Amino acid sequence: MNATVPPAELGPQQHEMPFAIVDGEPVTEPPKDLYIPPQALKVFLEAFEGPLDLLLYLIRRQNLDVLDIPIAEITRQYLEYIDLMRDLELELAGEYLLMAAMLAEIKSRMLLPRPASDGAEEDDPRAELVRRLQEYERFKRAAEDIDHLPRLERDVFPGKAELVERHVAPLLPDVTLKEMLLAFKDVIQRAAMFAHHHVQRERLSVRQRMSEILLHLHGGELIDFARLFRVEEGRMGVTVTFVAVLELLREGLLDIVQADTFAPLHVRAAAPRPTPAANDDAAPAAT
Amino acid sequence: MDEQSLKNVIEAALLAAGRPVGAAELRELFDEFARPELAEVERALEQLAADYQGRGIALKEVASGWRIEVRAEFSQAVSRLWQERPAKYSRALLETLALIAYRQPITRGEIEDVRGVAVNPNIIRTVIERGWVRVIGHREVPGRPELLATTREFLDYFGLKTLDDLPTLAQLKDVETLGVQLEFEPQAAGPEASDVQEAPGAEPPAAVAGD
Amino acid sequence: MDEQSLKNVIEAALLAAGRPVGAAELRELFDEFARPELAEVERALEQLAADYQGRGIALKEVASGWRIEVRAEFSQAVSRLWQERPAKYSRALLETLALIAYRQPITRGEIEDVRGVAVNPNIIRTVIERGWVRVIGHREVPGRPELLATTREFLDYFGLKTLDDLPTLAQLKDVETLGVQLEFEPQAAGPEASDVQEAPGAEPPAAVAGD
Repeated sequence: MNATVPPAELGPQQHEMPFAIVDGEPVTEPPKDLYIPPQALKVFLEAFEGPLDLLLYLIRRQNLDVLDIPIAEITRQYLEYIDLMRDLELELAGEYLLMAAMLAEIKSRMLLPRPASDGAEEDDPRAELVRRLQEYERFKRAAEDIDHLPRLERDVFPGKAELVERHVAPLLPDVTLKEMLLAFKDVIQRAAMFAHHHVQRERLSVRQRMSEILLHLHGGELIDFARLFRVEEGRMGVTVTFVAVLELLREGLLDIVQADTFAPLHVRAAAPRPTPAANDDAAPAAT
Repeated sequence: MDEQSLKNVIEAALLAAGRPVGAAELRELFDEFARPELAEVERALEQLAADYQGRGIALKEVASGWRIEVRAEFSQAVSRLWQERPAKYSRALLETLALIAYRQPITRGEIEDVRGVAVNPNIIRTVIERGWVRVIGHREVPGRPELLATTREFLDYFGLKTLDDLPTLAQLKDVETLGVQLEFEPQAAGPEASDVQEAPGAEPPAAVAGD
Repeated sequence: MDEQSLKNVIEAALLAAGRPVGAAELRELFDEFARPELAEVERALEQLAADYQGRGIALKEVASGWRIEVRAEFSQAVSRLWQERPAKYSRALLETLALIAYRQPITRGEIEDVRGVAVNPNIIRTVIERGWVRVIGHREVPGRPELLATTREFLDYFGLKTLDDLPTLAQLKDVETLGVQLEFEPQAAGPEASDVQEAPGAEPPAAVAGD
């Protein structure tokens, strides 16, 4: 920084002006005639994070405690900085002016003589300001602390290894029984099948047994009819099997074979029926 | 610089880089006064590769330098980190599955008759691949359509002992309230849970059926 | 599964994941029949951490799980792999972040009350886009302002396991003692004390003016 003649408009405040680091060293004792380029001043003033930050700076600069602010002096200095910001045409947030008004109010209240009787109970007019300053300072410190934490990208580098081949076996969706039942209820309602009450009474174990018997006969061989029944299932099981066989017969899915009168009954899956030569006819006619 | 520190810096750099790094570039990471010779870097790389024997990772030289990779034998397990949450099954699939359960043995044409729309063959394939449905025969009509039925796995998945544990159509009318009651049921003890009878609409066990 | 294989899969997974992985998720990487107990996974992690002693990398637990990172002593050398300087965050952003971290859930208005200035909406947007902060609800007052809170990614980014690991917030001094003149800060005794003395709370530190 070059020492030159101070510009006239900055003259009166000049001894108050702080300024930036020179060659990494903070300059604490500015020569009286040192010229501060307005840009540097601007950078300095812009660095304040609002009126509380500026006030804290003014207090700390004089090694004063937040708990005992010489309010008249601090108010004077604060207003000087506000004027400086205006002169430099910095965007001055409304909060700065609000704070100026608050300081002026505190100052005037402190000048008033306190009534002797209830003076002990009366709050110090600075109390609210002190509370806010302390509160702000805590978080200003906390922000610095967070900034000092070792963090990713700047201080901490996580290790990564290349996964050359990724085999992602997709997980299969889960289904709840309730979901399926709701879907079934809808489809049945659409098909108006609730009207058929014989369907309501149908035992699903018959259907299950039908599937089991058909699976059993899938190979195409003849099976002894009696072997379809299991005594250990009791009368109910036998009945279910019998109804299932009848139902399979009715649906044409099963043939019962008897070689001779009184010969054992055999069952087998229904044999393919002669189909028309033109298989195309077998396709369901689309309409 | 001793060998261990050299290896340490190289290991740290290769793991942090997220890309292959050449020996010359690795050398540049060291302060000038402590910069190793290229041959030393290469020797350290060889030692690192040897250290990784029998470990989950390996050091490999590719075109643009050295990189640390997951060993192929572990890629299967590691890949599970990216397993996506599955999409839900479609309404059409659930309806088809329910119809097979309630009306088995049933053909695709019969399902279509009830649903009033064509059944996408992918749906049938999906439920068969899932192990819930299988072809148990053919209906002896023109075209010999496949007869579909549910499997033992289907019952297991939904925590049912038999198809009779499914609610009747009459009970189904109240399936919403049925479901509300079920949510307060204590979790069934296991796949063979014997209390399924009391809870015909019991939620299936959380576990995905083995695949 | 033997201990070495367990360690190998865990090491491979942590290095492949590109994010911290929790012990429970690591356990899920194993086939059901070979799945270790959670305690075994935790023991393997401990052993892995011990294996890394004297090496270029370290195992660290953060909020969303475990990650392998370059040991602090090597980060300077490793940082030479990248040309660009890492992003710096403004004081306004850090103060806003500090308020959200220590005072969550908090509204923008409450942040403004403490800081004494309006919060630039870009700052909120930035911390949300970085995944450090999210809206977790609304305060039921006129205008229903958004309630902001930090995420696990915030903790991960700053190497913390829980919010309790944040540096302790300075104590408020008793306003009752108002009027008692104190010469110096009592907390100026710590290791950071020297900076504080030179520029007692004065930011920017560059600017210390004499009267």
